Amino acid sequence: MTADPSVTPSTLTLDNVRGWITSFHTLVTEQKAYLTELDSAIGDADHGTNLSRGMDAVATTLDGAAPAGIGELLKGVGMTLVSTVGGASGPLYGTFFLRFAASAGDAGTLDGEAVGTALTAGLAGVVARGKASVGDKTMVDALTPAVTAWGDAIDNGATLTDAATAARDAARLGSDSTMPLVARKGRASYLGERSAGHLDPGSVSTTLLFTALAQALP
Amino acid sequence: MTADPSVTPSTLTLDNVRGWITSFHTLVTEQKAYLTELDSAIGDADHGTNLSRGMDAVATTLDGAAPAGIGELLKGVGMTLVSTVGGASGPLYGTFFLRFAASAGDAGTLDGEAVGTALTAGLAGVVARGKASVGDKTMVDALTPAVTAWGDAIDNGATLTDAATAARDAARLGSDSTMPLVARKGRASYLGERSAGHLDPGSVSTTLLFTALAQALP
Amino acid sequence: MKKLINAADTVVADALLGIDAAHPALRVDHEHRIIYRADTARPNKVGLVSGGGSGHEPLHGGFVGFGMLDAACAGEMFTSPTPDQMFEATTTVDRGAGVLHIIKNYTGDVMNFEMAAEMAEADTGILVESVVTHDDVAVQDSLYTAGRRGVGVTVFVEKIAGAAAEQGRDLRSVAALARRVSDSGRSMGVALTSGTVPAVGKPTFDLPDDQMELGVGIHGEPGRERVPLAGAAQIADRLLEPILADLDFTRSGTIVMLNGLGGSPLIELYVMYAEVKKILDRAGVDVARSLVGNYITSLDMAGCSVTLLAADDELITLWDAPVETPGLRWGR
Amino acid sequence: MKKLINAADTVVADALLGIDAAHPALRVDHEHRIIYRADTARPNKVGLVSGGGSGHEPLHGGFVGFGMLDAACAGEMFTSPTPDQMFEATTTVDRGAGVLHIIKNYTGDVMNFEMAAEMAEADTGILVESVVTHDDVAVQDSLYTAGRRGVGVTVFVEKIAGAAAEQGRDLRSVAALARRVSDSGRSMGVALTSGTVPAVGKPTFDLPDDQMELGVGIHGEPGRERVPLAGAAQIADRLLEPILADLDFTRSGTIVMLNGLGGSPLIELYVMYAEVKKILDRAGVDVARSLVGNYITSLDMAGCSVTLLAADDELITLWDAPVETPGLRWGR
Ligand SMILES: Nc1ncnc2c1ncn2[C@@H]1O[C@H](COP(=O)(O)OP(=O)(O)O)[C@@H](O)[C@H]1O
Ligand SMILES: Nc1ncnc2c1ncn2[C@@H]1O[C@H](COP(=O)(O)OP(=O)(O)O)[C@@H](O)[C@H]1O
Ligand SMILES: [Mg+2]
Ligand SMILES: [Mg+2]
Ligand SMILES: [Mg+2]
Ligand SMILES: [Mg+2]
Repeated sequence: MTADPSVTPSTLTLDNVRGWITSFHTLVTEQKAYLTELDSAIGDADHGTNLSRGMDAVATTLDGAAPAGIGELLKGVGMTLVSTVGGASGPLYGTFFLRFAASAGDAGTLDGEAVGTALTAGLAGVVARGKASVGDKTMVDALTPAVTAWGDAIDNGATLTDAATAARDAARLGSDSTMPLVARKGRASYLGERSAGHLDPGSVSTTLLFTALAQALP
Repeated sequence: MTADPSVTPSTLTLDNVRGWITSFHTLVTEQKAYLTELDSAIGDADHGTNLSRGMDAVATTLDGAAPAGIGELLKGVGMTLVSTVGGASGPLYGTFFLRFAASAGDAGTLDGEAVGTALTAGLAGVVARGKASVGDKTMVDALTPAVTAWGDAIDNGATLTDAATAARDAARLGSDSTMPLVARKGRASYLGERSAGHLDPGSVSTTLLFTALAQALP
Repeated sequence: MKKLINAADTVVADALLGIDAAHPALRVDHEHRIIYRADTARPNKVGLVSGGGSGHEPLHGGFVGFGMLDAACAGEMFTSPTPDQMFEATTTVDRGAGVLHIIKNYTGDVMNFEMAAEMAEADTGILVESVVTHDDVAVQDSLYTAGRRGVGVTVFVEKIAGAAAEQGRDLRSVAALARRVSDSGRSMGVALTSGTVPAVGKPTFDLPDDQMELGVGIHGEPGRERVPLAGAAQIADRLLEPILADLDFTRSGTIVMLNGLGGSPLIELYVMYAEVKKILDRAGVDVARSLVGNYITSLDMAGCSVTLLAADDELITLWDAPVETPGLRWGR
Repeated sequence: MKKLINAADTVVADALLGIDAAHPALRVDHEHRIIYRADTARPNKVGLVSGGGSGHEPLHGGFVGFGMLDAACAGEMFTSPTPDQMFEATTTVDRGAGVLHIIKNYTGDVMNFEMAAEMAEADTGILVESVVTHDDVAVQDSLYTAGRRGVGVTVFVEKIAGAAAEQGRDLRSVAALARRVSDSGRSMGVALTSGTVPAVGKPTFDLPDDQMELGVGIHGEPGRERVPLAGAAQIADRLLEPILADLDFTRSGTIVMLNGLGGSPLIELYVMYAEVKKILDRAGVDVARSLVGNYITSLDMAGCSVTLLAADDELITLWDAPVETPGLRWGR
């Protein structure tokens, strides 16, 4: 991370994006066992293993790569996730980054609005792929409010840092809201009523994604 | 059992033989778990199950049967054991009774010497079938001294009752002597040195056989 | 955890080495973790590609060969393979007649195969059709959920669609047939113990010594209910009751599979099959063909599942057609 | 104890019902507990009869059929069948050319088969020859002991002698061939856990979580030594070392069987086979044919065994000959 922490950024730079991915990798590594534990309650006990396998591969790919723009960088992230994670989260996180990348194009920096547009594109990709709505007890329950919170903050003139913090908090609230829900999508849905009373693992990893973004925009 | 206990018998009658088999059945049933436990230490944990399955079948067969002589009765016992026990002990106990029966022929009673001849024939059958010698840690280690003790007692003018007691005691001593031995025949031989320190299960059931004979000749 | 493995994270790669070494009729692409037929199918044969998480052997790799699959993609343990694997397999087996993807209904599998199909059609123009199996009656079916899990009927789909492809039918016809098979099968399983995923190192779920999990999934997903351990006859009853309630199996012949989940010995599977057969006889179900053994497993889970397929003469003829794979072989 | 059974004392009878129901090509005599081919072998074919304690499925009943056994006698769990069973089977399958008894070397099996042969020859004049397999290198061989246990090579003997009988060879020639196969095979097994005999209700032996039993027998007989649990590569090494030290396998082709003991899933058997193959390659052993799966099991014991057969062209040709049984099938 070469971003100068003393300056409040007004755009998301290539370095910020690299920092975002690096922080996400660190957080996923730290929380790997926890994510898997959550998945063992209502899934198949592999969400942490899956995502950390993918982010390890992303780190290896990024190491030494010199992408020209944000789009190129995040396309690499998305493709790596798609080809190494498997399971449900692979195509979903992969699609999120691929759509984000396509929206970012070859820009070297993105302003708050452009980031909002890219996040929205990522969310749309996840929904198109997984066909989940808010309330189905999936990562969409964290992703949707986070993307909305970012947009609202930017519309209200917030800094990128504040927008990221708001998105992170919204993701966490959204994730917490999955606790009482009965799952309607993904593996947890096989449990019916018995899926209630547990956090959705994918919504927790999505919170990590926005925690990482906030860390990269100090 | 219709033998009159107040009379010291000088011959083994058909009723005595029936009593012998009945007592053996009772003893095997009582000691079933113990025999299997002995077999689980150095065999495959089925000697009690095998023998009690066989003696149950013998009891069913004998029930209501009216064999004309000792030979006919014990031939039935031997054939039933052969066709219901399986494993090593089935052919061995089966052969023992079949040879005893052949020696007894259609006699209705046997004197001490004739019993000795029949026991010797039974032992010879076991040895011919299993090719074990004394010291190989098998039922032969109990059977051989028991048969010898019977013969010696009769030669010395003992009553059948005393001969049976002597045979029983000799069987028990022979069985005890298997404890330190390394098995050279049967399943226990696979253990090599590790078979030492355990009683041979078949020698213990053979002691029951002579205990039953002593009980039938009170 | 006691397993015949080198390390938790090399199990899939190591097993693929073993499959490669054991079966000269198969060819393994270790980089992409794809099991292929070693021979080349003839031009214009529709290609059949399946795949899924590992840990269900012989499914799917054991069903690659003449008369069944052309390729199977192996995912991580209990984790769907990735789209690049299915893309690679699809482009490799296409002989000009297009490729059928056979997918068990799990969100991950469906999405990964979907991306692969999009890639294949966009990048290469290869026609791809897919069939998603969804036969597990333990799961409530509804438009608002992920639907039923795909389990045992997948074996029937792979065999019967494989026979049709071998006969030279075109992609649409093979896909339609595969969907018909998929729709005509129902399954239900029971676990006596949980399997252990090597990377996790302990059983996926705890099951008391006196209980069993009725309606368990092949990844150890909890089932319909946890009930007291029962005898084979009662277990057979509780497996068949929801199957027979869900579909009428008295109107045609039925192909039955009594499948072991990996940790139960064959003698127990035969005991179970005897009970299943008694119930089917009483229910007027005519068993035309049967399979007893381990076909779609869940690592070392003790337990079994039953799959019934309502099979008309066409399906039975295709079932009887020659097949030569490690897992199913007859007629050659 | 968690098992798919009705009651401990009905397992064998119930499983025979299941085998009967599952395999129309077999016929089961439930009174004598004998599994026969449903079709009649042609006149003058030498009959092949085997049998042994139950709990080792698919051995022996799963190897009854064209090109292999004519009959298999099922004993109680882990207990030799009785002479009257073998007598019945022998008289039933004799087609005028005599009968070969295939016996695993256990005192009980040998004696029971011996009595059956005496009965058959005395009562009916049927010629009986026998082969006693004794391939388990875990056991020290000597004239003064019961000798080595018969294990995996029995599958090879049944297949190869079965093919020879199907070709019309006479009894002496089939028996000589069977003995040659038996003498050319070596096996060694390892247990990670003990199986549980239903009537006993608890595991036959206790094995700590960090140990394995090297050289275990298929009835749970203790092995050569109890050693710390190791990885697949080291296990393969410790199984093959005594086998390769006992017989030279570099002078002809070799048929290899990597056999599961009942409780280990197929994926682990493939992992083991990969390691076995590496060692054989290094040792200059040319693997002509291979089998990976559950062929001679020990109820639900986790673990595996390796069997190597030194096989010249004649044996390999007979191995490749058509066979149609529940456990092995090819060429038909
Ligand atoms: N249809 C879907 N739409 C959105 N997210 C989903 C969907 N299905 C599953 N997920 C997310 O994926 C997470 C599980 O991921 P993971 O455990 O890696 O995959 P799998 O379920 O294949 O094992 C769930 O917690 C949920 O958040
Ligand atoms: N060759 C033999 N000669 C005499 N007795 C033998 C021989 N082999 C085994 N036995 C006896 O048989 C007993 C075991 O019987 P059992 O457990 O019923 O049969 P199996 O060993 O087949 O399970 C041994 O304890 C031993 O006394
Ligand atoms: Mg998961
Ligand atoms: Mg025994
Ligand atoms: Mg998964
Ligand atoms: Mg025994």
